[in-house]
Amino acid sequence: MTQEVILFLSITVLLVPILSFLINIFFGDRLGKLSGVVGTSILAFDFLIAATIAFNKLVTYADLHIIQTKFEWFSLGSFKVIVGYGIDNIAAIMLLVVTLISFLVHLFSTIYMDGDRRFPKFYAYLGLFTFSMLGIVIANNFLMMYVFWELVGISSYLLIGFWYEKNSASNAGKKAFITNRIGDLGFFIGIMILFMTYGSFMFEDVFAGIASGQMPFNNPTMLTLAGIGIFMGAMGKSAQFPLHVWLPDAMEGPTPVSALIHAATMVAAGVYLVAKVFVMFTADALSFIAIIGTLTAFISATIAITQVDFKKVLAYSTVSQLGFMIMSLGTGGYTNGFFHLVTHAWFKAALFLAAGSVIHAMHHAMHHMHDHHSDPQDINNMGGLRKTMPWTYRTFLFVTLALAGIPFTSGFLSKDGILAGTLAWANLTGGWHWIVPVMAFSAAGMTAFYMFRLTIVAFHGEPKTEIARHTHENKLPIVIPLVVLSILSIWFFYAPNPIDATGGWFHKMVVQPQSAVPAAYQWDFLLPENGGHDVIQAAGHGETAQAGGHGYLNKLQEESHHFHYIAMALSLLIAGSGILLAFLIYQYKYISADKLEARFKGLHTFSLNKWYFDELYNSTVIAFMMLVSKSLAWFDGTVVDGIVNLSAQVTRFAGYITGIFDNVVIDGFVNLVARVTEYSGGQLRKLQTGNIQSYIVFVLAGILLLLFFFIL
Amino acid sequence: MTDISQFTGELLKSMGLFLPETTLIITFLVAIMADLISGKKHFAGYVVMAGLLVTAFFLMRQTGIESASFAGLLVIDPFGQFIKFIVLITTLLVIMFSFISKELHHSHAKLGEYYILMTGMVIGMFLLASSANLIMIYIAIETMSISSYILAGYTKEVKRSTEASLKYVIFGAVSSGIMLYGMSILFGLTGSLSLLEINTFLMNNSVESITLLLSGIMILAGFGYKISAVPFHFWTPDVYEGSPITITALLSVASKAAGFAVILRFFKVVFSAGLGSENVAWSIIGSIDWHFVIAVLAVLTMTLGNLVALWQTNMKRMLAYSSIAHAGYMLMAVAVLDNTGVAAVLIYFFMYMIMNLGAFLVVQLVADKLDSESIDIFNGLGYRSPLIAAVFTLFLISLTGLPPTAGFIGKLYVFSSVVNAGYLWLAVIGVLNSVISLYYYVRVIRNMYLRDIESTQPKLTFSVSALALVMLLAIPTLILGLYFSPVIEWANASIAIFTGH
Amino acid sequence: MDLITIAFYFFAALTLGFGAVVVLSKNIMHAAFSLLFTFFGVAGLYVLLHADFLAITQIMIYIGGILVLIIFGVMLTTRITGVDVKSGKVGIFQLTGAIVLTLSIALLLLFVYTNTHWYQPESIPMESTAELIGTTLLTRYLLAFEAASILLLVAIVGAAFIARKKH
Amino acid sequence: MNFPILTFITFLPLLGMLIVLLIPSGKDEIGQELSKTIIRWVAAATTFLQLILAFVIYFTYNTGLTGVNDEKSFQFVEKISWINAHLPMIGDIKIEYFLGLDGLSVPMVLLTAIISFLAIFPSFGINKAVKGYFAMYLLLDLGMMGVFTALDFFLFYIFWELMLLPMYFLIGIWGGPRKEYAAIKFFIYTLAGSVFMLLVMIGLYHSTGTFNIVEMMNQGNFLPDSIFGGSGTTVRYIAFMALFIGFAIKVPVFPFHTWLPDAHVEAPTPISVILAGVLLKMGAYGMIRIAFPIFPDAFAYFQTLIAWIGMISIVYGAFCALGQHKVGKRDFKKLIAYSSVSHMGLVILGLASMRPEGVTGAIFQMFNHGIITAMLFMIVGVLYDRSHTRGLDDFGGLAKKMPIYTGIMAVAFFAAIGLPGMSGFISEVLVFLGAFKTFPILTMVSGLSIVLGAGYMLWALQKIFFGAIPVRWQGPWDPTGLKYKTDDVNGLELTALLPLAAIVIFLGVYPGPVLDLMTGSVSQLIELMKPFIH
Amino acid sequence: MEIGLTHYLIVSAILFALGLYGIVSRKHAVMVLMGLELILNAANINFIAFARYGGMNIDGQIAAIFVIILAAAEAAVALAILLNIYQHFKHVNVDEVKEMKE
Repeated sequence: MTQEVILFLSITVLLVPILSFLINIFFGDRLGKLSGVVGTSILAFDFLIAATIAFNKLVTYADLHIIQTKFEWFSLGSFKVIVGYGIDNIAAIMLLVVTLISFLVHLFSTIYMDGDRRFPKFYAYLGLFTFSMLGIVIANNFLMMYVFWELVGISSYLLIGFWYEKNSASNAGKKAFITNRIGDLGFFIGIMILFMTYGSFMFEDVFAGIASGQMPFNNPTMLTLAGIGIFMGAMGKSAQFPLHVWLPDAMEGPTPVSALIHAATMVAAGVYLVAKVFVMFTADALSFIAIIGTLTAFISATIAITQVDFKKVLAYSTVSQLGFMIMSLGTGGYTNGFFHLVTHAWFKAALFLAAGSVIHAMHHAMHHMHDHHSDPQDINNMGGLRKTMPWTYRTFLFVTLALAGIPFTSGFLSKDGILAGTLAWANLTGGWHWIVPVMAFSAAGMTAFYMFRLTIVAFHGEPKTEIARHTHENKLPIVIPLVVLSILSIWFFYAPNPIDATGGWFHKMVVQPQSAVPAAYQWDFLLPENGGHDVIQAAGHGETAQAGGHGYLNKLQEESHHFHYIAMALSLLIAGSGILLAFLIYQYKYISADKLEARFKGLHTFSLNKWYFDELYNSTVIAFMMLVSKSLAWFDGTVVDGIVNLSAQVTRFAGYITGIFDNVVIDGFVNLVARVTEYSGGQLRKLQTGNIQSYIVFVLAGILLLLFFFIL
Repeated sequence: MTDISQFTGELLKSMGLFLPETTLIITFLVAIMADLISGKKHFAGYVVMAGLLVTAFFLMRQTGIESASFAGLLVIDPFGQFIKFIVLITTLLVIMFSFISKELHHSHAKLGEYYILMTGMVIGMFLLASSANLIMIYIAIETMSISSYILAGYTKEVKRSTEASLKYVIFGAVSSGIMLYGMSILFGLTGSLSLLEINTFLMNNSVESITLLLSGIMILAGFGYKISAVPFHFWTPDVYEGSPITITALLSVASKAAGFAVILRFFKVVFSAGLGSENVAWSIIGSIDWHFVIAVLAVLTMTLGNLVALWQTNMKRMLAYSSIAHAGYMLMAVAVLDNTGVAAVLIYFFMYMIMNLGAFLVVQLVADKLDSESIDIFNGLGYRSPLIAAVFTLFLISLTGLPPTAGFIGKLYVFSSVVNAGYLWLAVIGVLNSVISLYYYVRVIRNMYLRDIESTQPKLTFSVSALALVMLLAIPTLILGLYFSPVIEWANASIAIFTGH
Repeated sequence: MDLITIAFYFFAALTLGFGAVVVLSKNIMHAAFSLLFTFFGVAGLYVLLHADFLAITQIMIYIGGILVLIIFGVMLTTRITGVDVKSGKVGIFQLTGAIVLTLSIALLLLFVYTNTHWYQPESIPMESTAELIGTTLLTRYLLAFEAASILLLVAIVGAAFIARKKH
Repeated sequence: MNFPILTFITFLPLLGMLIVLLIPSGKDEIGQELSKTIIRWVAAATTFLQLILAFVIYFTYNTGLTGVNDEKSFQFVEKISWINAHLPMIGDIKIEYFLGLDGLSVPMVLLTAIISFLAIFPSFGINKAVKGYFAMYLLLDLGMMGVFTALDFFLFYIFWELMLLPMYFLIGIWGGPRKEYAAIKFFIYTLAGSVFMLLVMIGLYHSTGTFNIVEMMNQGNFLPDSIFGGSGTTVRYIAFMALFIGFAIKVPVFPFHTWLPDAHVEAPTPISVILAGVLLKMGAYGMIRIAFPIFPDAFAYFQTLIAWIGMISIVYGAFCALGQHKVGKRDFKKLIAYSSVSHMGLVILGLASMRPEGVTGAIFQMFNHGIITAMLFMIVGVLYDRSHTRGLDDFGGLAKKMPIYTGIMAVAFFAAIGLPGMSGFISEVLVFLGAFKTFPILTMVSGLSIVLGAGYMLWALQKIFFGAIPVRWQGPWDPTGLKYKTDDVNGLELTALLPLAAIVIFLGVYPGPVLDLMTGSVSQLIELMKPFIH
Repeated sequence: MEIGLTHYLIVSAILFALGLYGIVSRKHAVMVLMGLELILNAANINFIAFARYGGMNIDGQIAAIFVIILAAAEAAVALAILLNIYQHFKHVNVDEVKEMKE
């Protein structure tokens, strides 16, 4: 299959979902139920195309860095806006991830969303989302990336606020969109800095420009700033530390939406962007990214521990895992980061779909029991679902293991790789950098703890409420996606050796590109090993990259290889103790949760209220914005216009004293000058006393004044 | 002793040049006779109209002549001719207004004296427009004033009218008294009454500037009274409100035109050392900066006229103040004291004549129909008589000076001459004044259209002759706004003020 | 002092004295009559200024014509029966304004008159000016003469019209 | 081009107006109704013809020619000497009837034709003094078209002032409760600005001897000792500032904008559409046609100040719009008015940057803002016709009741936020990219408007379309007796809204057709300004 | 000392001032007319004085003649109007005749 055919296919893979969007928007009402089938089949077809592209790229064109093309979107006379699209290894893999999960979610929603009044609209919005996500995947320039970035934002707004009757849903949608927009603002500023210096949006031109040593405003800190700006876009989308507040609220949307968007694809877009432009980040930018990633991972892990809502726990776990991926990229673990992204996509989607099936079951049970007020998502109402929903339980258990990072699962491979990477990174950089691995390991431990807390409380033990007792397994279209995704979480798909992933095809395919930033501003340990055989895969020029063998790219890889086993032992130990703790507290109740809660009262409420971030933001940033806008609007309404009304009062007061007004119909005259003229006119008219002799006196006075005026 | 035969030859030549005025005098006398013999109300009016038309004919034949006559008392030149045409046209129109004015019908059986006195006034204006001798100016102003005192008080039975004439007579007499005293001082200084000789005297020997300034300002008081410039304007609002509306129209245009003519001639002939009339700028002799004096007068007149007009509730009084403001705009052009200024005054005057007479005519028609002159009677006029309202809007917009109308061209030329002479501060004040003026003109439009929309009151219908007269004035206001080169060419041709060299 | 200066001071005193009476006296009739003497004073001054024809015209027209007119005006417009023949003064504000203004104008004029050197070429006075006036009137000032006649006609027509009772 | 297309497109409305005035208003009920419909259709036909002419111009316009400051490369030129009197005494006068188009004015002519044709449909709702309304409407159209086609300063000034009076009547007679105040405020503000423009025009006339804008542009024509001769003199700076303020009042920019919210709130819907759609562009167009090219040195001197004004307008407008839901009676039109202030501030920033992308972005933003705001106001009009209130609190949950309407509204709202796929995005991006090079910090601060824009637009969207339907509109009959027809958008409104939505989306995806129009002229303008900008 | 031009000018100045004062300070309309006559006489004295001392040209005297004529005409018309006012207001006090004012 020639390159042209691949490029043609990649355009079709992009446009096919738009077809589903258009069909469902315009003919949705007529299709009704059928729109689900149409949507799912379109997505299946799309997945097939994506598979062929991925297969061809990874196999026949493995050595070619990127197959890409560019075309002119519009021209401004002297300057042409060039955009384009291309497939490189990580794009190919992402294509697979996005299309497969989207297809599975489409399948899942045929049942889950069944009976909803705006069923066709839901599929339309899913189609729009997939289209914009694929746009991000195949874009090879900043402008198109930004365009689809915003389109993804708007489709997530539409999907979160799908049940807009509920005010909380549309508020959540609005909150998501605005937080994303703040991130996009940073992203756009980053693009502006780069465009201004390198005059083009194309990645290859920008990277070539950086490689040639040309700095924005010719000082390197501006390149770091541009990097951080671009990263802000990722922070917005992937819900990193300061901008993470919208993801938990996004749970207002239907669960398949959460599964597709807020677990696997959209949130991963941020990580994908960082991976795509990894070569432009300077050392400081990378360490900034690392810190943000670690903080996110740690904070959201602590919050996830105390959540009671089934989906909220998963949401915070997603934020935490994203923190892991960003941290890994920040600490130079490019391949591990991306690897974790892919593996996380599968099992997190599975977790959410499982949650969906549980909630769906709870709904049916509540309908059955005519109890409409209890919350189907609250885990305290569940329990004992192991017996009533066997298949959901089994898949849920397996993917929880993967998430916790237990061997023989893909999660273990990727998380272990990251942890090893952080240890190596900290070792090489030293000093305060050790915080990162400490936080990483404790976050990993907490992940294991809260996942198993969830499984035990929800599935094990006796059903806590009648509703839980009446739940029963769902139909096939819900169970199949669960099974497929859990299978994909087996380690076997990524590397033969369950312990060490470096041998697998994944690590061969996803090779860390050589950073374009001049050596002076890079981490030295990321510099290519001049000793070892030259494996550099120069960014962007498409030279062939020799299959890895066991040569290390740079000192960091060498170091992380040393730390591999230590990291593995440590992570197993911590994960195991996390799981043990969870069983002790919830399964066998040796340590009563309430006493623990009481002892760490402060910490517990602090974590329960999501570290008061929402309140913090509301009281600071949003309150400040509202205050400024209210005062400016008041200022404009009263002061700028008010100069008129204010002075009108003053002059009217003076006016009334000096005599009855002419019935000035347009009283509030428009500006100060107008009022002054009106007022002075009032004074001048009093000269006209009507008495002829006073006239003559004034004339004589006039003559004298003129005379003196000109004599002196 | 001048030799008698040489004198008679010169007299005959002068008489030849005096033809328009002679026809006027004949019409004056014939009108008196006609009024005695005929019974009809307006017979004298028709006679006078005929007389005026004949005068126009003779005036036409005088184009291009530039010479002194009657031993320097009178000067026949294109400038005088232009002003005389304006006076003629205004008087003809005012006579037509009087035919359809209800106000005059109520007052008297026969309007004989009305038309006779109007002819007297026209004679006075003609003389003033072309007199080049101090005493001749005084006599011309007196003729004009006396006839207008009486015309102002013509509707005797109306209290307001008599009060107007009393104020007018006292104010007029005092002003001309002061002017005369100023003239006597100037005569003392230069030893001659003729403007040309005064000029030659001032050119050759230097004179105390204080005395010259004193006499100049006192004379300016007399002229200022005629064009109602501030601070000599006090009579205008009361007299315009009191006297019949046709006379107000006549006063606001014709007597102002004569006033401006004498000011321009006085300053050009007496104070400018310009050799001929070809070079544009007049170099002013003597140490007094007359530019600044007139500029101050212009600013005072414009600003007071516009500011006080904001407060008026009576339509005639508002138009009085608006005419003061327009006098101010024209004074701006006079203050520049050069050829472009003169041209600007002439052009502005022609446009002012059309739009001002149009506005007065509409007010007359509406006031006659609704028996009141307050601004509020115009409420809902837009819907009660669409044509008259539309035409009145056109006149008001033209008075404000908005583009597609003649008023804009007038203002354009005045500002152009002021800017060209470098008086930017004066132009800015003028421009601000026209923004202020927008407010009280648009207030009338607002009453007409924005009030009492689709009003239920009965539709107002006007006689065909009234409508024809209105259109006669409305069409040029619009046409001249777009195609105005004939007026400019005529104005340019009549720049030449005879300075006797 | 020779005769001329005495005569000058006599006539000047006459004019100014009676002029003050005209202006200041309460009774309108006293004012009217004192106006007579003022005009006489002025006529006298004319004679001293070798304007003999002028003096006669002054006496004939001013005293004969205008003064009579004014007296008629006074009598017609004040009710004989009413005691109030006097003419009251105007408000204080206006009065003070008037005094201040007139004094300042007077001072200004005096200042101006005293220190401007006027156009005074040497020339010998002529005896009778009547003949010279006559000829110039009808030669150089012919037009002014005729214009004055028209003015008088207009004045007569106007005054007659205004004064006529409604018929 | 022998067929005088520009004279036709400009004076067609005059013809339409005369026809409208001549149509007798019927005697009885049916007669009046009949005459009203005839008047409406005559007006529609005139503006439709105008639209066809605009498209003919669009298709025959040759994008190669530049035209900003060399007369030969202007297109559709019609030049007849109008007043040409040789006056020896006062200096001769030369005014030409000079019409022509170049890259800067073709998009504006197109926009005017589209907007004035589409604004006819909401005008069918007016039935008070219909003849007067459409006469004034067509006169306004004449004024607007004239401004964009005139190249003689005198002719430009006549058209500029010509549209003042009809606008005064349109707001004053058919407006809302405080219409008189809004109308007189509009009139005084604009006149005050344009009056200084008159002085500068006269000054320019005296220093170059002609009213021809194009000739005024090259310094060669300035007479040596004339008022505005030379470069960098304070008099030139004052003149530039006078012109800039005159045009800034129309744009409107921060300190002079207080008339816009009043005018918009009080004006009837179709007039708000025209006011926002076209009138605001005349200010910006005036700047690029007259103020900048004739006084390039003054522009360079004030460049940072203009950028600052642009930035302040953007942020101030956005904050005021955001503040609407706290202050005042939360009027929907006031919110859109303030958003217009913010969007037009973007245009000013783009022009201030004087870079290819910046200026092209600014002109494209003028075009897009015209279309998008016209759509927004029509949407408000649709709501207002049904419920006679514009307060945002009176609505809710309309998405369920009016699905098609919600669809169109979504396109308009997202375009206003500057969502990719809509034309607003491209012009916003271009302006920011252009402005970033010359004013990096200012552009970053202006970027805030993207976030705030999302804030107030989504808030308004949610207030009207999502959430629960307020009790008041629950039933078919609302208790206050006001029949709240919640039937979806009817045919008439659709014919107005759909074309606009189509333009917005089409230009969003492929902006080529409109962008290519202006690129030639923009580069010429920048070439003209480059030597002065350090 | 010998009577010169300035003496006459002083007399005319004083007379002029008296006339002005007369006009402005008295209520009775006829009084105003008298004041007016004084002003005109002052002007005449000026004219004739300048004629005599300014090179004996006759113009001054002719001007004086015309002033006298015009004064007569003016007085006639003023008195006619005064009568008219008297019929309406039954008095001629100038400061009470102010129906029309702002």
